[in-house]
Amino acid sequence: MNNNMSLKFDAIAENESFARSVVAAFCVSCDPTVEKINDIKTAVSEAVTNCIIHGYENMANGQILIEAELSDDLLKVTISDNGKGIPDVKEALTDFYTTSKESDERSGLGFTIMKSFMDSLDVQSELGGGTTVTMTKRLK
Amino acid sequence: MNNNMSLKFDAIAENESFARSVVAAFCVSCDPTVEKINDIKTAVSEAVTNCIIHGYENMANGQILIEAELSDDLLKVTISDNGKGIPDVKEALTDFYTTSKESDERSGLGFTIMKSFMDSLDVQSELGGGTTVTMTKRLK
Amino acid sequence: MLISAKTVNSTIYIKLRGDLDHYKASDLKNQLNKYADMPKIKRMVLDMKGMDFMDSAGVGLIMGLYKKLKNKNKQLYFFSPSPQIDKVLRVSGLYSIIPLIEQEVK
Amino acid sequence: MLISAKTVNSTIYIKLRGDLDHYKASDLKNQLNKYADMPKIKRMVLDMKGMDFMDSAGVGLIMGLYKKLKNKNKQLYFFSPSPQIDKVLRVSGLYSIIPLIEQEVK
Ligand SMILES: Nc1ncnc2c1ncn2[C@@H]1O[C@H](COP(=O)(O)OP(=O)(O)O)[C@@H](O)[C@H]1O
Ligand SMILES: Nc1ncnc2c1ncn2[C@@H]1O[C@H](COP(=O)(O)OP(=O)(O)O)[C@@H](O)[C@H]1O
Repeated sequence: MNNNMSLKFDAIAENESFARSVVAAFCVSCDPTVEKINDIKTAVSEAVTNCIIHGYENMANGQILIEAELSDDLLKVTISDNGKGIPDVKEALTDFYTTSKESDERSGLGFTIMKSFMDSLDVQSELGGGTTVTMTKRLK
Repeated sequence: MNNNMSLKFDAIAENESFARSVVAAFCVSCDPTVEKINDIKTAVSEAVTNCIIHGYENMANGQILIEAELSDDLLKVTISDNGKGIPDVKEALTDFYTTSKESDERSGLGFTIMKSFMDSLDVQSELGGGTTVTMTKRLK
Repeated sequence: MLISAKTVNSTIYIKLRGDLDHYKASDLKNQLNKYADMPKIKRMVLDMKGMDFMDSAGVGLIMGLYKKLKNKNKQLYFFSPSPQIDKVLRVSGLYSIIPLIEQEVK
Repeated sequence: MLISAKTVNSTIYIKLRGDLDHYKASDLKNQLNKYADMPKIKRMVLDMKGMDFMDSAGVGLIMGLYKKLKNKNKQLYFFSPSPQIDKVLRVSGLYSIIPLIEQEVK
């Protein structure tokens, strides 16, 4: 089964659960296991939260774009913002690395979770231009 | 609460349930009653099905666009295709009117249901250009 | 659209489940037609208790089924539609030709 | 993020419900901090049975809670995480400082 969707929505924290449930609902047609659906929800939640708090620094006027593609039971999902971008992507991908203040209680594990819950993770970023996270997962 | 989203997806029948659950999930932040959520799901399902079977005549290469806006607990949702369009919108809105063959068992009640399940319905269409259905519903 | 059927005397009780939209309708139509053709059957009851959702594709399917049954002098009934489905059935006017029955069959 | 709490001797059992993401975290943090500050409490158990989802925002929140409790010589425990949450806790390494307990408290 081949299928495509793209979803654009306001970068507000209320939409974190909306975004992950849309991607999960999109995958349902491939009849994945509950575990795979939960892995995808978790990874999408991390990427979307990062756009909101890091990309747009909690300013409410940004938009997030999710593009998803199913082809032969392989999910490819990209999550992008037009926010401030990441100065050093390699550093950002390090376990426990975070630029948030301690009081915000970010764990620095967002990318770690995306990596371990999905089959592949790619991060493209441009300072001042935005960040695009691409992840794939085989559903069957 | 103000919120915006737009969703584009392949015009295939498998996506009918996906589309209505996305719009329902989008409304959840306003905490509407189950009845209102079901009204919205029903109306969205009718409009999306129409794009697939009438707008694109079941050809798999079309796309459907859903735009939704929540402002002060009012939902505005537009559903559009770039399909063949409706020659006479007034006629199409008539109860039981359908251009489908009898064997397809369309009831001609899609627009009737959209009208009675939502607060307002507007249909814009251009022959060869496509159809846009706009509906509103007060959630609180 | 899972389905299960049970015959009591000459009445067939059909339990529907899940969502009934245009995507699901054609499969279900074929299944229901088989039951409608069974010679011993005089009445068909659509038990909708397990159904989560139905739109006008369901109305079209049920109209077709009603006509098929009527041609053979068989009668169709609804049982236990959810509020969402009840509203679709009401708006579509189906209740005026297909009655709702009250009692459950175990 | 509904929450309910129950104290047995000097252990407080906190039942969490629903989803714990960045959006829900700040509310929950305030509630949990109140319990952590209660002088009579020596141990806190997070009963996750009713939780549907947690991401790394939950890990950050739990780390903060752990540190706060540790400063007061109090210990934190997990009870009954779902497979999804268990995986997040494993990947994050939280189990090495916060043990999982087995028995349920009625
Ligand atoms: N979309 C983004 N835009 C800008 N910076 C980002 C984005 N995503 C991640 N980052 C940067 O990468 C760092 C690591 O991200 P992550 O592993 O998810 O941890 P955390 O979100 O807990 O800080 C963040 O602290 C931030 O500096
Ligand atoms: N998106 C669309 N594109 C083209 N024609 C449409 C579209 N939506 C509706 N129509 C036309 O309007 C008629 C009535 O629609 P409706 O009330 O939903 O009934 P039904 O779908 O059962 O035919 C359809 O039969 C079709 O001719």
